[in-house]
Amino acid sequence: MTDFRIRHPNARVDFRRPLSFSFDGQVYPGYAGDTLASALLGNGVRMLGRSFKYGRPRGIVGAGPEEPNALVQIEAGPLTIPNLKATQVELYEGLIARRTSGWPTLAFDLKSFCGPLSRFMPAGFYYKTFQNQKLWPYFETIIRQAAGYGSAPEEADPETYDHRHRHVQVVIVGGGACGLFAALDLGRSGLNVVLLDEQNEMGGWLLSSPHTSIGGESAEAWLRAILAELQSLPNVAVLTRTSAFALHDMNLLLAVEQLQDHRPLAERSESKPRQRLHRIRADRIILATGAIERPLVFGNNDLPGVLTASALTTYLNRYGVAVGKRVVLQTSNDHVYQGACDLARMGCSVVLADTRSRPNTVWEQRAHSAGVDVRPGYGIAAAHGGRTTHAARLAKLDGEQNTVLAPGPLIECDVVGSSGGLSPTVHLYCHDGGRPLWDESRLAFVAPEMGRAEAGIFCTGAVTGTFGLQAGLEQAQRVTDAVLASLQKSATRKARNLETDEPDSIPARRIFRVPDGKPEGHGKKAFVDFQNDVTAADIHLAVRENYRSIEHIKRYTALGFGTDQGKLSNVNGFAIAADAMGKSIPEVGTTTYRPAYSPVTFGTLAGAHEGDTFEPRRYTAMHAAHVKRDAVFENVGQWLRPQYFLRPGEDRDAAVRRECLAARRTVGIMDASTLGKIDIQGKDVREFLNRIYANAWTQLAPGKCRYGLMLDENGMVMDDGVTACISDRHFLMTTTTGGAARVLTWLENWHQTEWPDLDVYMTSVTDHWATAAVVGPKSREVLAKVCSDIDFAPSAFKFMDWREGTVADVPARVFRISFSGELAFEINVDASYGPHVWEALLEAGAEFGIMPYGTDAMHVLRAEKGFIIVGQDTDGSMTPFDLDMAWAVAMKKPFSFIGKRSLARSDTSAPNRKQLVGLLTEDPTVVLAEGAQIIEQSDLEPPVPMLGHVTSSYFSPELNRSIAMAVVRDGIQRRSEEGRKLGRDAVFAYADGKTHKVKVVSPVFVDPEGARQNA
Amino acid sequence: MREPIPQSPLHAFGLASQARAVDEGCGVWANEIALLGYISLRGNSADPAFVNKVTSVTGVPLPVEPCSFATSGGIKVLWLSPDEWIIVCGGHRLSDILGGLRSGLEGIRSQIADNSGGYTQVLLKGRNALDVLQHASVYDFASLAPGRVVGTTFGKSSVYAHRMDEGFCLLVRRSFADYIWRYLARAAAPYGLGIAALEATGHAGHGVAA
Amino acid sequence: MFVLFCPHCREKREEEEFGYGGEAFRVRPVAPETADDETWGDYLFMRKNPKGWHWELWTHTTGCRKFFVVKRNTATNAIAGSWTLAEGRNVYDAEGGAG
Amino acid sequence: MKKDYSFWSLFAKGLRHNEGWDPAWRSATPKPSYNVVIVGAGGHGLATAYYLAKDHGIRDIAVIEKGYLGGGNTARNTTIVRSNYLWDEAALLYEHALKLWEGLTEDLNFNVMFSQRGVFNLGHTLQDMRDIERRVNANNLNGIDALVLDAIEVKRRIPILNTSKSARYPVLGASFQPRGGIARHDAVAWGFARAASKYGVDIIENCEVTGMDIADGRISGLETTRGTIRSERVGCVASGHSSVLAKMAGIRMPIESHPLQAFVSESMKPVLDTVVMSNAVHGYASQSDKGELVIGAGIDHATSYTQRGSPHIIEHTAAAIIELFPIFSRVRMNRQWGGIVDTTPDACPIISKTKVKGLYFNCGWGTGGFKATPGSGNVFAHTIAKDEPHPLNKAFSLDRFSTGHLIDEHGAAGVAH
Ligand SMILES: Cc1cc2nc3c(=O)[nH]c(=O)nc-3n(C[C@H](O)[C@H](O)[C@H](O)COP(=O)(O)OP(=O)(O)OC[C@H]3O[C@@H](n4cnc5c(N)ncnc54)[C@H](O)[C@@H]3O)c2cc1C
Ligand SMILES: NC(=O)c1ccc[n+]([C@@H]2O[C@H](COP(=O)([O-])OP(=O)(O)OC[C@H]3O[C@@H](n4cnc5c(N)ncnc54)[C@H](O)[C@@H]3O)[C@@H](O)[C@H]2O)c1
Ligand SMILES: Cc1cc2nc3c(=O)[nH]c(=O)nc-3n(C[C@H](O)[C@H](O)[C@H](O)COP(=O)(O)O)c2cc1C
Ligand SMILES: [Zn+2]
Repeated sequence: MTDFRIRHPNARVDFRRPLSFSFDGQVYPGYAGDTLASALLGNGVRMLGRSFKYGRPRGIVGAGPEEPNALVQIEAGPLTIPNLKATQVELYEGLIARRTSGWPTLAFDLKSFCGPLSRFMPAGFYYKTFQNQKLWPYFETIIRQAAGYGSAPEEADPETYDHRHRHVQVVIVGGGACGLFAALDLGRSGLNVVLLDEQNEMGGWLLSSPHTSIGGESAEAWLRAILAELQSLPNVAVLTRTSAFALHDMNLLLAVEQLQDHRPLAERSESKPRQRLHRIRADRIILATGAIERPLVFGNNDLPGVLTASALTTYLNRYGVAVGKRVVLQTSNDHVYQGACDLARMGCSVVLADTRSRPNTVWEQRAHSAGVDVRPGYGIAAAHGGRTTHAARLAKLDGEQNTVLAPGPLIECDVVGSSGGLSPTVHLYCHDGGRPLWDESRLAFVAPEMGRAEAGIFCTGAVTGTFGLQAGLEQAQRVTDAVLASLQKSATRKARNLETDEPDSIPARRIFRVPDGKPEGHGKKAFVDFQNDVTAADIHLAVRENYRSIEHIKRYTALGFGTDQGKLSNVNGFAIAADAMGKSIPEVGTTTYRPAYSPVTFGTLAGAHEGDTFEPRRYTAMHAAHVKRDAVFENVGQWLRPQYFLRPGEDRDAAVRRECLAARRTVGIMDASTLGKIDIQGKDVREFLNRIYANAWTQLAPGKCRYGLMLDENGMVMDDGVTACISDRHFLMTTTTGGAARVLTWLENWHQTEWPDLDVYMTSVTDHWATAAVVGPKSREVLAKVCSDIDFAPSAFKFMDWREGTVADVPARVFRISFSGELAFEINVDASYGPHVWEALLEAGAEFGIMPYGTDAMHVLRAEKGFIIVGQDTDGSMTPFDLDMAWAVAMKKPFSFIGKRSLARSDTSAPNRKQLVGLLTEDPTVVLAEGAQIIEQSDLEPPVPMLGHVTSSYFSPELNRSIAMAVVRDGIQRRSEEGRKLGRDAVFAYADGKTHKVKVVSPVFVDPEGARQNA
Repeated sequence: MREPIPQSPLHAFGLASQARAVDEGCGVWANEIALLGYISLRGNSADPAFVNKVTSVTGVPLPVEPCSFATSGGIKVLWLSPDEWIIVCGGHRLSDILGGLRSGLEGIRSQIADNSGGYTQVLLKGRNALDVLQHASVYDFASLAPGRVVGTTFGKSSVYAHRMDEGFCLLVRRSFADYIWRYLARAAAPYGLGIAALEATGHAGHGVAA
Repeated sequence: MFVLFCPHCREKREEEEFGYGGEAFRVRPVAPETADDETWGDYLFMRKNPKGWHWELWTHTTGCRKFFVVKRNTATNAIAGSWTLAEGRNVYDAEGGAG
Repeated sequence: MKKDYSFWSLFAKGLRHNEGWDPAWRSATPKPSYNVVIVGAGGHGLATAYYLAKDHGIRDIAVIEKGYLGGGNTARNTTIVRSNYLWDEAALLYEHALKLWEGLTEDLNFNVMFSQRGVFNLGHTLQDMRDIERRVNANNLNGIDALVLDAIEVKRRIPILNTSKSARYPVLGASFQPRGGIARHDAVAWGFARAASKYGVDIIENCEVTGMDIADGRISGLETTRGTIRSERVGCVASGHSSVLAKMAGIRMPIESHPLQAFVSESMKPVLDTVVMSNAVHGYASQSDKGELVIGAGIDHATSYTQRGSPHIIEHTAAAIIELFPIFSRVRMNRQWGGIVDTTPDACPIISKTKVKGLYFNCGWGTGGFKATPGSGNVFAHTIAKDEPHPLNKAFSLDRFSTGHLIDEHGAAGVAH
């Protein structure tokens, strides 16, 4: 193993803190401050994976979020993370990393056999082949196995995540020179500022160019001073390891902060989240996101050992790693010169091919004196090598046209770097609809300095195409002034020296694809997008095939589809496409920039909304009492309701049977607290109810209750419930459990928008009341034991009456209503006393064998009586008439109540609609499936016309046979008497491949006269 | 028959028994202020008769300024909307205030509903109390000044939150209390959560923990 | 994600506090019984759904529970303002029920 | 049609550096007039043109697209294909489409990568299970493959699914349609474009319809950003923009345009070999052949034409996905986007003649029209060619909004996607 380290003092790694880590099972040394990438390169590891399509060896290309190749799997077991970019993984002691491509081994990859066949697998290859639908599944399986990088964990995530909502005056994205400078000025002005950067420390490019001098100071000292001052400002929050991944409407910036991943496993905090999503709503946003250097496109440019020039510089200056000792660089611009000089000074041999025939003379001189061999007018036609790079073949380029004048020398080397110029990091700027502008002089898509100032978005630094440091700092000053002015503030700052040692730059050469003298597609493969194996030839092919919109090119070739989202490749791709079509780059345009700027875990997006806190569970006051009695719970909306109470040795059927019989024979008790309760007061309450409900409310006297049907404006039943008249100006409405919130909003909507003149107010009292339904022939006796101030005599307290009194020493409202058809009372008390009253009722009922029952038994009891459940027996397409509930519709009310008009439409008023009926099977032991379809004949040759379906179906312990409710076309006409006469009362119920003959009957199976509830 | 003993919505967490004096050990201190009286009140704030009557019954000037609340004599009145308030009082004052309002507002457009069983309050204080709220709610709690109340989100549910000098107080619906407490405990975990002993003054803002 | 100004709470709040109520100022026929099926169907289902300025109803669900109106550009998500129902009605009418 | 895409042609062209490939479709400049003009070169519009040419012999057709073809919702959907709808009208229409899907690759000579890996619709409440039972039985009676699975069987088939009883909404079972699956969305648009183009259909991109020439209740042409185009038969297939076109014709539509979002994870090794949808928990996921999880999010409540929605919707969906698949918590979202869906009150499409003679609309597919693409084009072509609905789209006429004959797929069937 060779050591590629250059231990210089400016490096941001701590050479006194060695660490060890492993990659693909091999243990290596590294240092605190390294990334996995820098540590691997420091150990001379070149090949990290294989390419997606052709299995070509691939290594590290970049040094940050732009990295397309070096995707690794970190750790194992529940903590494993797929697809991290090695360039962004901070090294810690004991880190375990593995490759995510290369099968069966990295050295021997099966896909690499495709390499020679690659000419038969151009872009669009799949679409043109595998055209047999029968064989496709087999091909597809093979294709799937070959695709994909890392693997998802196999276990649930033990770590947690959270969100934090921040509201600030200014958020600055990017802690490079420009962002820091802006933060300082704004911080000094006392604004509430958040500055964030995705790297482990602030500084941006300055960390890679520590020798640069600013106002006579070294970049390093300049940085230190600014950071110290920022730390001292209480109004400035500085967040490192925080990646802004999305910018949404109205300046909502989303950023994810890494809190744990950089720590050794043993040092991770159990109580702290792994990652935190900052949702930052800012009055002003400054994007100082910098720029990413794009490589040039040339033959074999994907070999391990071919990097961007700035990555080489970063590895050298920031991490103390000389990726190679013999370096060949090529450039179209000035940016590489500093790095070239640094490499040469650190002892590397450096050849710099400047594609421009006349380079910047100042830089050329500096390069010469540093020992760099500058070759003006040359480019790299192709790199040579296999699992690493051995040489670069230069070519003499035409000064104007991007063509080869003459072949150039083959230069032996162990690393190649290239720079095609800087591509501003305009992603965030474009997320909420902004469009980048093509700046021909800078050969870049840029975000304008004033961004979208009217929306509060400003940009500064390299993101605007301002690539000079001094110019960037001056711009940052301008932009902060503008931001302050827009907030009616002004900067208080002394003039300062921003002079840097940069020479004036000269224009870059407009070159993206370095020619090799051959027609596109004939020479060595030249990659544009490494992760998706998209070559320059693929783009040409797409254009030839008329995929000429840049979006088509993207989608046809997969350009920019990867986890790097084309940070290195997109602009090259756009330019190559433009050349292929003979268009200008702005005519071609860009693809759409979308979140995420850097990928973000689902866990972070979900935050605390998982596990116990995924979504609210709502409990009644008596919940503990039910748990104690072994209730099995059912989700009803957000509520948990006892479904049945299991006694030893019982199954669900037995429990339900026991509970039903108790209610029918002696007494049962049910927690009905979840029903929605809306208190409505005002002198127009009756009128309001008349408009909202289908039935009439004018006559209902205080002390009385009435069942009501609520329709939507389309005439369909949307909710139902019993409403009590407390006084002439005071009613209490109950709603279904799931419908409570919707109904209250519905009422408010009508009141506020349509009838504000009606004197009514409504308030939810659902949570205030705990409700116990005491049901069964013995219920009166049970109540009499716990309530002495209400006269329970049948003549004094009639069905559908309510009374106020004291139950178990607690003030209560007692309603004599029944959802079971039995004599029944619903006791409502302040929920704080719910548990007390519940226990008292159970105690009082003990001598009668009182039993708590759940929703299952409730369903059976109500179905025996033919009572509907909205949402089960109705589905948004049922009118009251379909339910045979004309009695609950008052067509004569003066105001055209909600939904009334719709009932008269031609289809809605048609005679033979689906209608609610009861069903009885021939075999009384057969319980039909809920959801069984009703058909006329038992012949099952599809398509079979369907008449309706079974909505509710149970075994009735009371009748000792099965019963069902169903909606059936023309059902009312088919019921018993009438139906029999017409010979239409027999139909079939179909479910799960079986049919049962059933008789259509009235849905009221028990006590049709209502003797029991009126008892 | 047993004495009726009321149970607060957070009863199951046994907070009272864990309560202790606030110290620097935890960043967040919380507890339930249990079993107070809550009256939902609606009416027309532009009607002086209504405003005066309510003020005279409660002894608290009815807050008509949006998002404000007022306290006096152990009674707290929170503005919820231009025509909606909630009156928080000690349980012992409940029936006389209810009675006073009912008779006083006779004939005046209004609504009075006892909602005492429907709510509870959670007190939240300590140096990281604000952080917890920023984790749980989209509202800009840093800008919530003492004396202000807001209805906003809390996780996937909602609360009315108001700020007092000593911290934040969340008004929570009973059936959501379990969820909200769990959410709060989770959000507070990184800072350390302590169950704060409450001064037993019977004051609406500092009720007795149950 | 929008920030809406609630004209009742008189504060800007995050979208998550609100519920969307669709097109504002839809007119319920005063005498539904005399409206023909088509007119009634129009009222029930037909929507302007403009690409551009849109008058729409919102509720402050977790806040004051009040309905109010917002004028928003559906092509850009820009918001021109929010008003109480009564104020909004005036502005809307002054614009000639535009949108 | 000549089948010029094959292994053989790849080989032959490959030998010549892939230089011999023809344009997949011709880009046309507008002629002054056409027999039929289709507005909107999404999958549905292109399919309409293709079937008009293929089945009805009409070749003088233009498809006009304001952007790039296939760039609307066709480019942005989660590609779920199934036909297990509840109501007969919908089920038969989607089943018609599914049958066409099954032969589409061969028909178009373009691999649309239709992968019949099955679709699960999970049930989390007793009511979900009733609805599933009801829908599956209806499907069976309509000749559509579907079955009800209990939670144990679901777990057996999707081992990574969280079927724990302690989940907030435990999985109680599912419906399963084995013939359902996914397809490569872009390929569908390109395949239809190529096939239509071969029949002589003019595909005109970057051409926005800005007005309609209507007199005496009939249409005679369109104003576009590339000039006037005459035609007496115009079919509008503009999904999210349907109201905008309807307004040009003076027609109101029962449509609201909402953002619907989706996102993909980074590409991973295969972990999920089927399609899983959950209405109750609000998440939908499949894994594409390239390895990324394709996840459908919820609809934004507010209307918008911006092709981007609110992040809290995405956050909610991510939470739902973790609730269903706890192992995806550490997986990362790579890209997120939105489309504009044209929703109707009954969650069913409108394939209809209009009051304007010669003007037809095909819209209202909302969150779930991709699966219908070939079927929709097929019946719409019939409607235009014959000036008369195909029996399968009779029920999807505009007049249902006044008669009240809604086909309410909201109710019981899992609608979305
Ligand atoms: C995120 C998301 C997920 C989805 N998931 C699924 C799914 O899993 N399964 C499923 O079946 N469906 C799904 N859908 C729905 C599906 O995408 C659509 O229903 C379907 O693609 C519609 O196809 P189309 O051809 O009608 O529309 P589009 O593809 O949108 O085509 C309409 C075209 O009309 C053009 N146009 C509009 N106005 C004009 C004009 N004035 N002039 C010229 N051209 C114009 C547009 O530019 C567009 O290209 C999803 C949708 C979205 C947004
Ligand atoms: N040669 C190069 O490769 C190169 C690259 C960039 C900048 N520079 C030079 O550096 C100087 C300073 O430029 P600058 O301040 O504009 O840029 P910079 O590159 O120094 O700083 C930008 C910072 O923004 C951060 N960032 C970008 N997107 C982010 C996101 N979404 N979330 C969080 N952080 C994000 C980056 O991590 C980086 O630290 C200029 O002179 C510029 O030309 C050179
Ligand atoms: C099924 C499907 C899979 C996708 N997979 C990817 C992907 O792997 N990588 C990617 O960058 N985008 C992917 N996209 C998203 C597209 O890049 C793009 O965002 C989407 O088509 C919407 O277009 P727009 O972003 O240009 O508006 C996918 C889209 C769909 C519909
Ligand atoms: Zn409000």
